[in-house]
Amino acid sequence: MNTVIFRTAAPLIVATMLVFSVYVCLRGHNEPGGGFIGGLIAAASIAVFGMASGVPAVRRALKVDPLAIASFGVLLAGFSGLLSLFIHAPFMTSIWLYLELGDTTVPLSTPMFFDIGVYFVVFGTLSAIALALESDHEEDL
Amino acid sequence: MSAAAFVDLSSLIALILLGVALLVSIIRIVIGPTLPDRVLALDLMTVVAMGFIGAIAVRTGLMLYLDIAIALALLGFLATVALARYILRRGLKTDAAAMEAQS
Amino acid sequence: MTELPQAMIETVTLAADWVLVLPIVLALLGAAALLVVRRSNNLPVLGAVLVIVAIIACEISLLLRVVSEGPLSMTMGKWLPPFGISLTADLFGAAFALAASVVTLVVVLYAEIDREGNDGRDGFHSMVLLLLAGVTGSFLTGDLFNLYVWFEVMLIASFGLIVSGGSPLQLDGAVKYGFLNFLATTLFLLALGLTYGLLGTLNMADIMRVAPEANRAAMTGIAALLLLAFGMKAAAFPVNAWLPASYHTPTPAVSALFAGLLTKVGAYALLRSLVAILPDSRDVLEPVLAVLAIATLVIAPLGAIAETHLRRAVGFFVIGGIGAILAGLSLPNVIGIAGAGIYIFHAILAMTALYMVVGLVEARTGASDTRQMGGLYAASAPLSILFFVLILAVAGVPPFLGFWPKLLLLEAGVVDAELGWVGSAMVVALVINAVLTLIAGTRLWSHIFWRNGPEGLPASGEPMALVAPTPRVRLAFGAVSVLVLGVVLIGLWPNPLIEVGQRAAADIVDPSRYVEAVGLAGVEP
Amino acid sequence: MIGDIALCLGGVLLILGAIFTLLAAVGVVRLPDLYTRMHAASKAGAVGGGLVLLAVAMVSMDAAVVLRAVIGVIFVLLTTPVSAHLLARASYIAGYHAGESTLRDDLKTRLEQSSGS
Amino acid sequence: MGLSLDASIALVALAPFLAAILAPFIHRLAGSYSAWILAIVPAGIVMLLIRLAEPVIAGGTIAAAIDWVPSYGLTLAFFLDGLSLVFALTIAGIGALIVLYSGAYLKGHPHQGRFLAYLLAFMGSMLGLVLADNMLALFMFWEATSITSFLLIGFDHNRQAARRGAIQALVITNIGGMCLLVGAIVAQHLSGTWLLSELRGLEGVLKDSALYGLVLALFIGAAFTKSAQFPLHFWLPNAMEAPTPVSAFLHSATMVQAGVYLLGRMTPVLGGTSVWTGVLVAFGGVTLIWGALGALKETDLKQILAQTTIASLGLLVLLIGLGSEAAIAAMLVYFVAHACYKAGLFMVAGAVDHEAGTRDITALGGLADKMPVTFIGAALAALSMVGLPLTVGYFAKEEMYLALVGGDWLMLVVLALLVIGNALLAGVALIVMIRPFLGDALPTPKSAHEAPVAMLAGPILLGGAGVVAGLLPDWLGHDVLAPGATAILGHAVEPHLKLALDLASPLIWLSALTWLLGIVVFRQAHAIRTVLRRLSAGLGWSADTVFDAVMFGLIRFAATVTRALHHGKLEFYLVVVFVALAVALFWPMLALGGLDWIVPTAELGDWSKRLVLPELRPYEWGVVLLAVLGLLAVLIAQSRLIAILSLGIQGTALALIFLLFGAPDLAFTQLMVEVLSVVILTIVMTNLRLDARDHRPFEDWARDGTLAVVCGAGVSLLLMLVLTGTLDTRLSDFFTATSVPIAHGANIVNVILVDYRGFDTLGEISVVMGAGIAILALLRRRKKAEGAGP
Amino acid sequence: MDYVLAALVGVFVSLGIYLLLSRSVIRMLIGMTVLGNGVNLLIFTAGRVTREVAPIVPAGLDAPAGPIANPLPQALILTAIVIGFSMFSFLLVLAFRAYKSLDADNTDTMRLAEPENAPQPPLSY
Amino acid sequence: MSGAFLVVILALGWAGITGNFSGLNLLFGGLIGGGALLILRYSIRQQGALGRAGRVLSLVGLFLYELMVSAINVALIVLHPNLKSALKPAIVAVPLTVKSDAEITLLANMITLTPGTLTVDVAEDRSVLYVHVLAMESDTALIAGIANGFEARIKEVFQ
Ligand code: NA
Ligand code: NA
Repeated sequence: MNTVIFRTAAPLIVATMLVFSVYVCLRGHNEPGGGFIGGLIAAASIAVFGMASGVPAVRRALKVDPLAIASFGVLLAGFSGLLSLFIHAPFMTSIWLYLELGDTTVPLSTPMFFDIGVYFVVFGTLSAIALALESDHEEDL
Repeated sequence: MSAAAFVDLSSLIALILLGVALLVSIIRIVIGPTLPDRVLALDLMTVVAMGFIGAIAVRTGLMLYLDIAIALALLGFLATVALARYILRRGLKTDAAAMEAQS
Repeated sequence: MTELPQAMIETVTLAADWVLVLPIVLALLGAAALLVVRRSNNLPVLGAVLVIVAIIACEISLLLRVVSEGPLSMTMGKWLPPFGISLTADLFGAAFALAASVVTLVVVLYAEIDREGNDGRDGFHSMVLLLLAGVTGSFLTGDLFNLYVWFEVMLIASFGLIVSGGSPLQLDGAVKYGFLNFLATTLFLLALGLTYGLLGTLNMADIMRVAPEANRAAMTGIAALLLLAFGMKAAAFPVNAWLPASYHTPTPAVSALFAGLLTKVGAYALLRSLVAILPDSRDVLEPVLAVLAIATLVIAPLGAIAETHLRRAVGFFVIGGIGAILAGLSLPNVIGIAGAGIYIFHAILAMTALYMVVGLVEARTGASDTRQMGGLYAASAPLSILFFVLILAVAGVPPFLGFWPKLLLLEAGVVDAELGWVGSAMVVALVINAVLTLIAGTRLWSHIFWRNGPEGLPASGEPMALVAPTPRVRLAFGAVSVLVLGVVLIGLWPNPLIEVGQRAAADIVDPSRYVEAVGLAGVEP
Repeated sequence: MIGDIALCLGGVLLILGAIFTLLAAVGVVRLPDLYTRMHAASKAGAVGGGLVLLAVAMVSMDAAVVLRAVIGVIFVLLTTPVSAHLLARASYIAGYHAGESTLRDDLKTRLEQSSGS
Repeated sequence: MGLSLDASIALVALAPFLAAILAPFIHRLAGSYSAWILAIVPAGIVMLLIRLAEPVIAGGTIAAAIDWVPSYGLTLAFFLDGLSLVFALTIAGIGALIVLYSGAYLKGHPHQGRFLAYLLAFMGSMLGLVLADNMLALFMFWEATSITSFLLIGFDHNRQAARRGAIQALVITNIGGMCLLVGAIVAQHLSGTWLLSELRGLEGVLKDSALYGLVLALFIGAAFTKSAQFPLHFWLPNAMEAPTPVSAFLHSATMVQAGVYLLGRMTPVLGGTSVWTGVLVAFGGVTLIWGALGALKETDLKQILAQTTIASLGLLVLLIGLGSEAAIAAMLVYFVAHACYKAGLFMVAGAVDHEAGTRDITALGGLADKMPVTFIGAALAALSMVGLPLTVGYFAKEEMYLALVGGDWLMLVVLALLVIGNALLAGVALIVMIRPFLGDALPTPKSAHEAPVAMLAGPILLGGAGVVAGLLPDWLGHDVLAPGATAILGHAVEPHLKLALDLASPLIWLSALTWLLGIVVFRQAHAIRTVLRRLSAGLGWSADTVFDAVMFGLIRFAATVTRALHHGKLEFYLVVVFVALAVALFWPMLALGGLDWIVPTAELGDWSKRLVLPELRPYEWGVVLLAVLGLLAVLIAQSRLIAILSLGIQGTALALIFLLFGAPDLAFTQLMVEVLSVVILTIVMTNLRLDARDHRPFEDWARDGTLAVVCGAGVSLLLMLVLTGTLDTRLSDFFTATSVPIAHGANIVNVILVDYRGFDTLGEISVVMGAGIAILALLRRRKKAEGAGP
Repeated sequence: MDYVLAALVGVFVSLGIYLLLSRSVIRMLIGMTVLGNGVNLLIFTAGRVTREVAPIVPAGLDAPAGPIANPLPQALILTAIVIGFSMFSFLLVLAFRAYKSLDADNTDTMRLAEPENAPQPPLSY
Repeated sequence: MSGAFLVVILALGWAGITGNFSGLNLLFGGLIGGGALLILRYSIRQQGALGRAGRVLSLVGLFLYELMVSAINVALIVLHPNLKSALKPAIVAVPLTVKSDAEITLLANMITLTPGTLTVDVAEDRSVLYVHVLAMESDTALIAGIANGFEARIKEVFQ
């Protein structure tokens, strides 16, 4: 798959997919999408990247162990549920916080962090799998 | 006929056309004869499905379906690349018989 | 603005109630955290032990709560039932969860035996905690779909554990294990979809309320599907093939963990779904359950007699135990349910311990086939004692733990015998099972321990050479000894267990306290 | 009024897109060999898919949707030729040669030369 | 001692277990002297029992109960009455001697400590058994005797014969144990009590019940297996593989007598019926003759004694079956006599074996010179066995004849049987006494000399006891017989033993006849042996060979069944699952009228109306058609990769269905997942070198297809059945109403995922993470495993 | 239309089962996917089907104006899809590794854990 | 420089697709774009400035026109009753004068999307583009058409 055309076009494609994935994740609470689909698209972009540039290049680019990203996702999701311990409510009771930043109000909520956790889990895991399947020689998995 | 009604009608027509296109494109997936033919047809089918989703978006007025179509294009690309890689490495071996029949 | 039910606003959750959810969450978070440090030498095992100890602490306090106050429930996100997901612990659930954690702790220590060949980087401890999370979730959840999720958590963790090591043998076992178990959960999902379509709810307590009014044929069909799905998970005859095909392939530590936890969750799900939630359907399915129980009871020990691969043979003991549990389920009285529940508890401890002892036997003899074994009786009295005690416990010989559930089951059979053929048939099957199990067990004992060495080694000659125990093996030995001691001591003083078992069974048969704890008591159906 | 025009335009674009897509499908079935079929799939497909996306943009009359649709079109136009190229190249190198009716094949000559030398 | 009575009685049952636990450690410290130390325990128990005996002899019962499992109504209740006292004293007394004997017999054996532990544990089990008031406790001690005897019989574990003997004994007695357990449960179910002492007062509760036959069968089954009644007797001779002290202990007064004890114990509640008498007398009689003849067939001292034990057990059972006062009295006296002489003779046999190196009576002779003390012990015991006056054996014989004399013709037949049996046993006794010790000295493997004191104490003391008891008939009658018989029969029994050689009484003539026949048997022993051996060879099989045939048959059968069910073909396992699925789907529907909705009825209307082509629009039909075509494409795909490609069709179609029916999130996810599935399938296939084509054998497709279609149809029908009802939409209504105002999300599906049912999602992402770990575990090992391989 | 979908569920399930019985691990995986899809469609159908109205509350409203598609089954299916996909991925890689190690795609020849000619158990004690 | 430029483009794109051009959202879009580019930092080489809007637009215009023509062309061929006579397929080597990756890629893609041509491969030395032609009349005309059309415009844009 090592052709000039693919190699050159790939970064553009991958960047588009990544941005799109974040978008899909964040607006999931109000429209179709969400963490899972977002993470899936992000992982797909990693797969495209890997096919175009090879696995070592992707690993170098990611820096972090993909499974650690997944682990971070679970921790994020779990802790966002644990927060409700402090409001004397059951596990995973949502907490909403509205940040006033200048003219815009940014809603922060535990479900949002939860969904972001989902995003990271899916992204990390599927990237790990894709890269592991792609890699042709022993890698530090 | 109002514009809305026209859009409604045109989306119905489009859906039917696209439905036919879906069915037509699977002919090639089924009959092949070679693997690249099938891959090509599958790639086409994702495009058709994308159009189908777009048409539903128009029909229902839910523009958010657009994103599904775009995402399909994104992943369809990945699928085609993966299949092309398969063809590059394994292709002809799985198709020797089909090729003989063709030539 | 839509008004929330007043209860949802006013309910204040005590921090103490969190002992219900913390075991699951701690296990999950622990699994995630250990994944990051999986390359470290000692952090994973230390972390795992710490997390499990914390979980055990929570579960002890949970069990005490349930014993003193009755079933405890917490609904996630404050969306009171039936809208949110309820975790509900009754006595069985709490006791099983505790037993599962204890067993897991022991296995984690025992697994250090394999550390030489396993640098931990494949995330063993993460998967163990994930498995524990799945098992605990299954024991504590009060929502049928949530049960499916925990089943899958358990399943994926077991996938990881069964292949870790990656020998061809394991892969072969894993293919069968994987397909059949995934199929089982898929069938469960199918039943779930139909349940929702029929009843419009997923909360177990809610299902109890509405199920009696549903279409009887459909409800029974769904119950039959659940029976099939959970029966597969529990390894009931005839859908048990995955167990002997795979349990002997991973490392002994993993085998032990599986033997103690996996099938028991299936059995528990049967108990919960067929007896507590859908008692009407259970009545219709009773003959089927009875036939399955009898077949499992009679056929499983035959496998243990026939097998020469030690861990495969032991796998059939596990299946035989499932037969006993099914027997309890098919006897519609409190004693039978209590027997089944106590048997689950017994099996969690005893089957795990048995596999661990078998692992030590393999480590000492360097063989996995009984035909290549021998000489252990003379070489190691402690190992002999552990094995002998466990064989007796599994065969239900007093005064070890395994006797008490058998006693209850026999009594339940005798009590039920007046009502139909099921009771008497069950008594006969239980007796046959006991005798066959003892035959299989003594044959193993005779071949592995008493005999000098492999078949053909002259009786007068030197016993076969054994592998000297390493310090890690000694640690493992200590770990399993604790478990066996439990089997002995609880067997000698079973009163608390039987009391809990009887009360728990009463709550299963008459789930009004359970429903009340969930908070659905006043809701109109 | 402008809204109606946009709506009608959208409807037309939608039907056009559908027709092109259908034609692409027909082409893939009718054309004689792999490489000729690729023409149909890539061009008509890209145009058909793109037109439908534009139709959505027209009907929505929402800047955000229009922008997304345009990005989608650009993405389609970006990926379709790349995937066509990858598929064609892979097929060719794997040994799926063009049909008998092909008049001339410079790539074949080239590959034969490089393998011969 | 300041122990209370009930504490003492518990101590009697539990002290041996403590001693057993300590035995290996004591042995480590004290070597073979440990036997002297450990023998203190049974000796102390004897003292304790004697102290307790007084009130019991006076007709009282000492009871003690420890609350054990109150939630199950289970107390560890012990009681000491005349019957238990006789048994307990015998057990502890002989036990003390045996422990002592073992110290010498196994001197220097590396596992002597283990042996002593087993022996003491066995003794504790026996004592517990005879003292237990609670039927469950009785059962537990009963099983404990089986287990400990298993370990004892298999003590010489290197030899297959010992292992076989142990397994055989355990299997047979365990079957009996299960009978006892079920019998006890049924008895409790009928009577409402676990306590034998209470049950005894409820005489009719079992006998008048419809389940009497069952209960009787269960208890008799338990007793017969334990007490080696024909045809379940064969395990006993094989148990002779055990070291001699074990044989001496187990087969004189203990393990095998447990069955006799049980029958005695159950006499008040089960006995006295014609079935009881008939079964016990018939089986006891056959066992008596069979065992006695068996003894004559053997030349090995231990085997001879084992066979006589079988005979004696038959005799005891027969006497219990008769059930009259005299018969019970005879049974008790015979029990004591047998315990003394048989234990003594076994110890003698062990001493001979130990010193001379063989136990074959044809290879032994004239040992009396070299082992005079042993000979005295043997002679005392054998004379008691013959039943000479002045020995306790005499009274045993007298009493049993007394019980039958003057009865109807059936009783006379039994009497004849007894005379023959006793005569045969007398002959055997003479053989055992005379053959090894008198006559010409024969060369033996070891040069024989007198056995050590510890090994002599047993025979001499027991033989002596037999004579002493024989000299004190009043004491025997008053202190042993009366309380024992009272306990069995439930009413006071007068002691009436006295040595009255009255020539007018038929008893003396019967005794004389017995002795005479005994002498004939002794003289013709060789001829009888030859005939018996020829007969048994002619028979070609015995219960013992049948056992092997059954065991091996069971193993083969087990292997056949297991191989048939678990032969490793995943496809077969799946077929089983799907057959079960088909049954699960159709059986309830057919049984409960789940398909009635198909049949047209007045109120539901014609089903063609209900299933009239639903108002699907053309493009919707197109998508449904697409799904079906996609599935067909997968079905007919010639290669795996084509199947994978076709998989994309049905996935896309499914996504479009979701989209058409208002599920954009689902469609979105389904599409993404479907495409990604195709992608990773392709990536994996890229790295595999698979044959292009694959097809199942032709003969399977019809079976598989039928099964698949049946299951599919079942799922569809069940789903349609569910759809005939209306859905309760409480949950969704709630979600819809609160999603925006309270959960602050417009996409209700997403809100369910991250809030209402976020807990599911937490589990779900754990599954995803778990898949990542599991897959890496799979892939990471690949290189290592392949690198390590050749 | 429920009944058409219910029938379609049967087709999915049938094909899934047929493929699961095919002995080729890759085909079995495809069968598992198809079966899973059938089950998902079943849950969807069991939640009753409405046409085209997504369960999304239009901007500015507190609740949807009219009837909407049942959101709960959709959420359940989403969870099931994700889980099913995870399982599928694992089984696929397992099949891959099994093929590499055992040199077989045919389950009939995968007999390492349960060998075909396992010796008879010894007839001894 | 081009990195910063791309971040701005991506931020604007973000604002566009989310439909919210507030400063905060733009900042957020920039962050996401930056993150994406961080991942791709090794792959993005110096690319020629894309600033010459006019030339770009002219190129885009040409391309869109050709695309429409191409699509209609293919449609006509597909519907042609006698396919055999309408088709004259060939694979032609087209010599390249553009050299950079970006130029070659752009050219190849445009060729694929325009009438009757489809890029199959690029020679390893980047001197030749192998183009599949649907209905070849004359190879010189084809090569000249490409050289004077897209290739020339692309060169202008990338100068
Ligand atoms: Na969503
Ligand atoms: Na979501």
